[in-house]
Amino acid sequence: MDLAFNQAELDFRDEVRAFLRDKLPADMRRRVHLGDHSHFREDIPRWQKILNERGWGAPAWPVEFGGPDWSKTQQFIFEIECALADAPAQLAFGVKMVAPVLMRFGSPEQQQYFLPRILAAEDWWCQGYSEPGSGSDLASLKTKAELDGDHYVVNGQKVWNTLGQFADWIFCLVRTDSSGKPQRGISFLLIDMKTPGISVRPTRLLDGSYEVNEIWFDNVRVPVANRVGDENAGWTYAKYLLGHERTNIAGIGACQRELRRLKQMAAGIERDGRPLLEEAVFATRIVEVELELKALEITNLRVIFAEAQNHAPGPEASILKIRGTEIMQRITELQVEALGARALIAESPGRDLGEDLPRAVEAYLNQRKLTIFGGSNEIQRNIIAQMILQL
Amino acid sequence: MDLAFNQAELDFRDEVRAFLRDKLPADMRRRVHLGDHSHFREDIPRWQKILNERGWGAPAWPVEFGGPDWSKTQQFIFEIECALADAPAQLAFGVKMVAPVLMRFGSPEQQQYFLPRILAAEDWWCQGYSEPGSGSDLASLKTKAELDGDHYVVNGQKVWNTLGQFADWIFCLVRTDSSGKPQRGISFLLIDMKTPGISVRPTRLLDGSYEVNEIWFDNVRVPVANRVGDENAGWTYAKYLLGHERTNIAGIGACQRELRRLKQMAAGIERDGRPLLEEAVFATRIVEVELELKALEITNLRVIFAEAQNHAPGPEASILKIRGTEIMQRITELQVEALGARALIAESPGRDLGEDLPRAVEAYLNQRKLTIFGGSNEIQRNIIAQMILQL
Amino acid sequence: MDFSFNDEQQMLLDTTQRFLASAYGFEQRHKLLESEAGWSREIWSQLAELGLLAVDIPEVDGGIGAGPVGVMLVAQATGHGLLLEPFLSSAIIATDAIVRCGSDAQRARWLPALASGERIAVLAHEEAQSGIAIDTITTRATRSGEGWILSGAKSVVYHAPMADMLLVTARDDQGIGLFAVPGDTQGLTRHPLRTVDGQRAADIELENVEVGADARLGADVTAALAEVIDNGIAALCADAFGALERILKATIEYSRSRKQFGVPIGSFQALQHRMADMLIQLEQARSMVYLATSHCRDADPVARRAAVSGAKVLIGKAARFIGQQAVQLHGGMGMTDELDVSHCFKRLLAFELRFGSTDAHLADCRQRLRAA
Amino acid sequence: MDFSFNDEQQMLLDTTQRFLASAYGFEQRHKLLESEAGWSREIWSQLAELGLLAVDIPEVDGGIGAGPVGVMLVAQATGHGLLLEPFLSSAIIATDAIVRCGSDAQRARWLPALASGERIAVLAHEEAQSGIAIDTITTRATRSGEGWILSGAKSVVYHAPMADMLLVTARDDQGIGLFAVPGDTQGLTRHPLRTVDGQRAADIELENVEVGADARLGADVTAALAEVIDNGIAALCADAFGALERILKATIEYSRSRKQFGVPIGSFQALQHRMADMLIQLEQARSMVYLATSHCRDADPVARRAAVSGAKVLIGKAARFIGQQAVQLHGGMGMTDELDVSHCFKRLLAFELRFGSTDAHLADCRQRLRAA
Repeated sequence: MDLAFNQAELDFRDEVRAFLRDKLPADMRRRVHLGDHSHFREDIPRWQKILNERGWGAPAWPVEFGGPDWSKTQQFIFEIECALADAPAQLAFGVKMVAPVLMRFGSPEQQQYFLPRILAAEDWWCQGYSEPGSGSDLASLKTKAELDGDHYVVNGQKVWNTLGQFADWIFCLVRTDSSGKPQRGISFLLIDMKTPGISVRPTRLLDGSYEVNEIWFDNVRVPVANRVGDENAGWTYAKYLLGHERTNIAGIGACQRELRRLKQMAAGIERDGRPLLEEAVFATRIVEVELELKALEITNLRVIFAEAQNHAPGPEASILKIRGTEIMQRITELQVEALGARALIAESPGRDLGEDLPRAVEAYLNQRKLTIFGGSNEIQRNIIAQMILQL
Repeated sequence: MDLAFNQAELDFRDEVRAFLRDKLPADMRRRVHLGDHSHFREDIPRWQKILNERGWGAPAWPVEFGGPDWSKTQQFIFEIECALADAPAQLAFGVKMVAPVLMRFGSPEQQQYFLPRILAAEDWWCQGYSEPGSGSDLASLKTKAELDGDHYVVNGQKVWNTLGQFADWIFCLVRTDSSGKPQRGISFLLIDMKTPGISVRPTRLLDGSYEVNEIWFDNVRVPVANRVGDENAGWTYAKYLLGHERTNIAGIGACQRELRRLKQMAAGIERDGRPLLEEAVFATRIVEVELELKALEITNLRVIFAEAQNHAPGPEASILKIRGTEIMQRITELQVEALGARALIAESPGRDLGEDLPRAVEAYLNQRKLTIFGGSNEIQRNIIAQMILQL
Repeated sequence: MDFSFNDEQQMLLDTTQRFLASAYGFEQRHKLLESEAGWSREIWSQLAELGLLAVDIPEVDGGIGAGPVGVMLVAQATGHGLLLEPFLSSAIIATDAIVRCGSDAQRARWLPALASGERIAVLAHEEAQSGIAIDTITTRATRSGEGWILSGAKSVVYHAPMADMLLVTARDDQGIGLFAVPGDTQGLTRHPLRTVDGQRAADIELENVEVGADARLGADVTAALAEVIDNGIAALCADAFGALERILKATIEYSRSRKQFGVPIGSFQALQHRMADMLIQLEQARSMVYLATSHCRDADPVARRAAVSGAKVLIGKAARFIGQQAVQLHGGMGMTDELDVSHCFKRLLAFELRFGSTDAHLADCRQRLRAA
Repeated sequence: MDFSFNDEQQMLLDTTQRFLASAYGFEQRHKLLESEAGWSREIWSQLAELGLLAVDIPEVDGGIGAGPVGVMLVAQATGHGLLLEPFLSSAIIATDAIVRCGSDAQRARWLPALASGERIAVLAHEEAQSGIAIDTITTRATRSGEGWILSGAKSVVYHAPMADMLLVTARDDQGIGLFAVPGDTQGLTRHPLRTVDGQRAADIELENVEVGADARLGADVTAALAEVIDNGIAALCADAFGALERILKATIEYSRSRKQFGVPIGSFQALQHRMADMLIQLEQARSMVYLATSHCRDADPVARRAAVSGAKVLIGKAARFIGQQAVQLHGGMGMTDELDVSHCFKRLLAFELRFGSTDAHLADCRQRLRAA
């Protein structure tokens, strides 16, 4: 048993750090630091291109598809270093979600066309899963795809589509058969967002942001060639995808970054004439969340190690998801608490109020989503109870 | 709206205080203060007799049965003052549990025989409800009573019988019909503990105490005259009893007494050279539980006021039970935390270690029962969800 | 002991509730929220017509003198309605400051104008570094002829942008003074803010602001102002409680109607138990609103502060738990701007931070623990 | 990064587990618990025969030198078995103290006797008022001829009643000294205690206890002893983790078999989610055991203390939550003396309080936060 990274892993970390120091543009880094999402549309592809030039556009991909074939440990190190360096998060929908499905189940044509474009940030991908009546109970989805010659005709509505307002392509779960069990009649379609009949309406969130959308499909014609794998087998692919979405599910790097920021804030803010970091009650809260995060980092490494020993990614990911999201939410709470009444400021046009106003309170509001989206924490606890505890 | 007691209520409180000052024997008071249960068998009847001499043997009883006919507010004041004065708790099984059932559903003979004996502490009552397979799901009980002439023949086993090792009588729920719904075929019997065929085995609890028992009934013959009300209607009486058990369900007085003790402990114990009461983290915990208790006191008064306005005691009692037990458990935790490593001492024969060792840790262990017995807090939350929230 | 309300109190509650139910629906409010000003002078006038702006003015000054219980009931309704107008700031806190600290002339000059809704006043007291104790402010007043010159800064003053007059606290040789400063006075700058709960506020700078001899209300107002603020916090607690009632009701209703896996999500035991805990915290919060209301005018500052700070802490914790869980139980819908839940959630977050955060009041309670 | 165990480590774990499974069942242990002595010299000899008492003795001193990981695995098994014998006190802590502080002669004299189980030693260090820092003790050593005279008191020294020798810490002109004091030395009084987890301990009084020149181990042992204790806490964490595994497993099994309302109680979602939370805390605790084990021999005291105190805090919180919920989920059965659950629960409570309570280690972590 040895918790430390070995020399090769340490060398790799240094290499990543050097790259980030040299190649991450300062303006982008600054925006990420300030929680400024105004340039998302440009920054995300721009950063993807920079990563791709270095051969790091898709950390988890095998060499044959243009990936660096990193170990899970390397991917973990990479994610943490990127987060700590204030690099933009890579858009998961292409690189981490649809791509693994295409590699495993896609046709050679689909692989050859889409995968290089994902790597090079030529296509912006988004996901069409949830529907108004189908959230936690995803299999009950109703968006219908009916065969008409060599096309499917798609009708229905998707919700909680993240950043689809910028998307070129969407991967969708659609119903191609309503007869049997709900899981049975689902297919996995790739849909060009420019196809006539698609309309996108952004949903305003409680923090004022527009990062999710409703998408309507009104007789949208999708070539059958854009179906991944077999008809009615989409649920299998979706479950496979879910297993792959979870590499960075704990978000250790982002938590470490925000914890670092919290400690800096607490060192700089005075309460009753001394730094908040020295106030016992508040300092206790910081220590407690820091310890949880330290433990989760090790727990995450344990899961990575187990996977490397040929254990398939399993329900342990639910532990990482639950605790990681709770830790991040806790840190955002503490940032708001540190600011006290000044955190009330949501907007004050034209003034420089420092780095944390109103970033901290916006983050607090926005991050409430963490325990809801991506399989709510209630669903994750069901998974633990059923799959691990076998209750 | 006026939260304060009126003058009559304040006068009543003074009267109770004076009585407790004059009539509560010092040795008994001392034992209660030290958490010394060794004289339970003598102290409880002794105190009941003292109360009864004053006409206060049964605070909730109407005058016709020998009660003082106090208002709920008076009963509340009385319970708090008794707890704060370190008076022994009255044994609920007679005065508060079986007696109201007898008053409402018992025969005149049962009332005339049993009620005066309860008042005068001539009989020690206990309860026979739970069975090995029937805890939260009480209605599934199996102890069987079969008619044989003018007797029932009772066979079965009861568990979690509190202080039955000292009891003269037990009131039992028994099954007299197994055909219909489980709730239907239950009858309510009064059984003389001296009847042949009854055996009592004390169950040792985790704190080393013997306060609950298993009771076996082996062909125990019980006169039909000792059945309360109708055959197979026992569930109704049990539910009625439950409504009456709840007057003091929050245990405000006992919580106040233990909070007072906690604060005294924290003022007297030094940590890093100053009283623990001045250590911010620990003081915060005290403040938090103190505020919860203050709020619950008012919540309790609100329930009392609503009942006085002719609202029947309702599911609000579940709120009082949940929060009251959680507060008491929290206080016992904090007492142990205050003592630190010295709380490890469970027993040290022949030494005077002060008032809190090992009382505090024993109380912590023992009070884990509060959230389990008397309708577990999980069952109480089910009741709230179903009866109040109507989910 | 009596938890009933008398007829007048009940009428105040009914009046406010009925008015807001008709005039302040989700859509109507949403329009105001998105408007340039962020509030409605028309609604304000209607509140005045209903007499609600005079609720905390003594009868001798021409008001209703409804007392703490009346204020509590109106504030509970305005909280439930998520009112954006400056009821608490002007009709309770600034009004009460004038009642308590003002001379006869000042009372006669201001109270009718505030009660009629013609004028709006706010107390500008809190500073970025000030604490719960009144005398922790650093804004200074120095004599200048008959008048004073004020210099300093005030932080996140709710409703300052719409105020005709600011009641500014400042230190001088007599202690803490309270100065009536018209909004357009030279040297006074209001940096407009939108607060997290969608209300309008301002950071205020005072650079050599000159005010006349009649601007000062009373001499040293340290003690009086502490009472004014505690009275205000009690009302704020009632406001938060109104929002808590609304958000819990919405959550329970949502969980009854929203189906997943073929059944209402409210049938899942884990969610049922969480809602049971939310209810328990709501009822405990209600009790603390009553406690704060009962004591917020106590002459004894220790008992008053204990009740008010205690209520602020416990209700603040309830606001955190119930607010967060309400969003969680609404799932994605809880994250949107489109339902009650997120608006109540932000109102409750603001409650936690306003007039001394939960932490600040906890620290205050700790002080009393030691003293006891 | 490697979370596997090598063959020797795995063998230590298997050996210990297998032995305890056969020799230390619930009934067997219960008899010991109720016995006069509260432990079994026979079990102790068998542990010695298996080599387990030499696990933390370096090979050069004739031991196994299994290192922190080996110690962790054995301690995890002894915790799982709720061992009453003084494994941690004698074979880890006192042994390690002699290894680190003893002269060649002292090592040669004591270590073989401890490894063989012939002799038992315990560290008598903590005092009623002492803190985590070694130098907060007040017991004093004064020179007397070639030897020393010790005076003071030690608090709740686990396994002192069965110890042949106590390693007593005391202040003197050189700093903190460590003195080997035979249990029967005049002036030394052991007040026997039963601890909450059923173990035997003693409060110790030292009234002018005279010891000879060879009684002292090393000169100033402040730094070395801090390492000894951190190594001991890491093992204690592993012990607690063993009990945590056992109590959670018992709870899950109970919830599968116990039926109410016609179904296993483990089918109720509210209980399922609680057990999911218990599992999460267990896995987080396991990670912290690994962290403490990895750093408990770090030369850098800051990194060592951070890992060890951090583990003590987080595992202490897990012990509280999992222990309490395990009792709760067992219902009435959890309250009895008759099942594993209450015994694990008390072991876990003792863990929270021993070698610096959760609060004390939290305070220690706060200190580092400031320094960072």
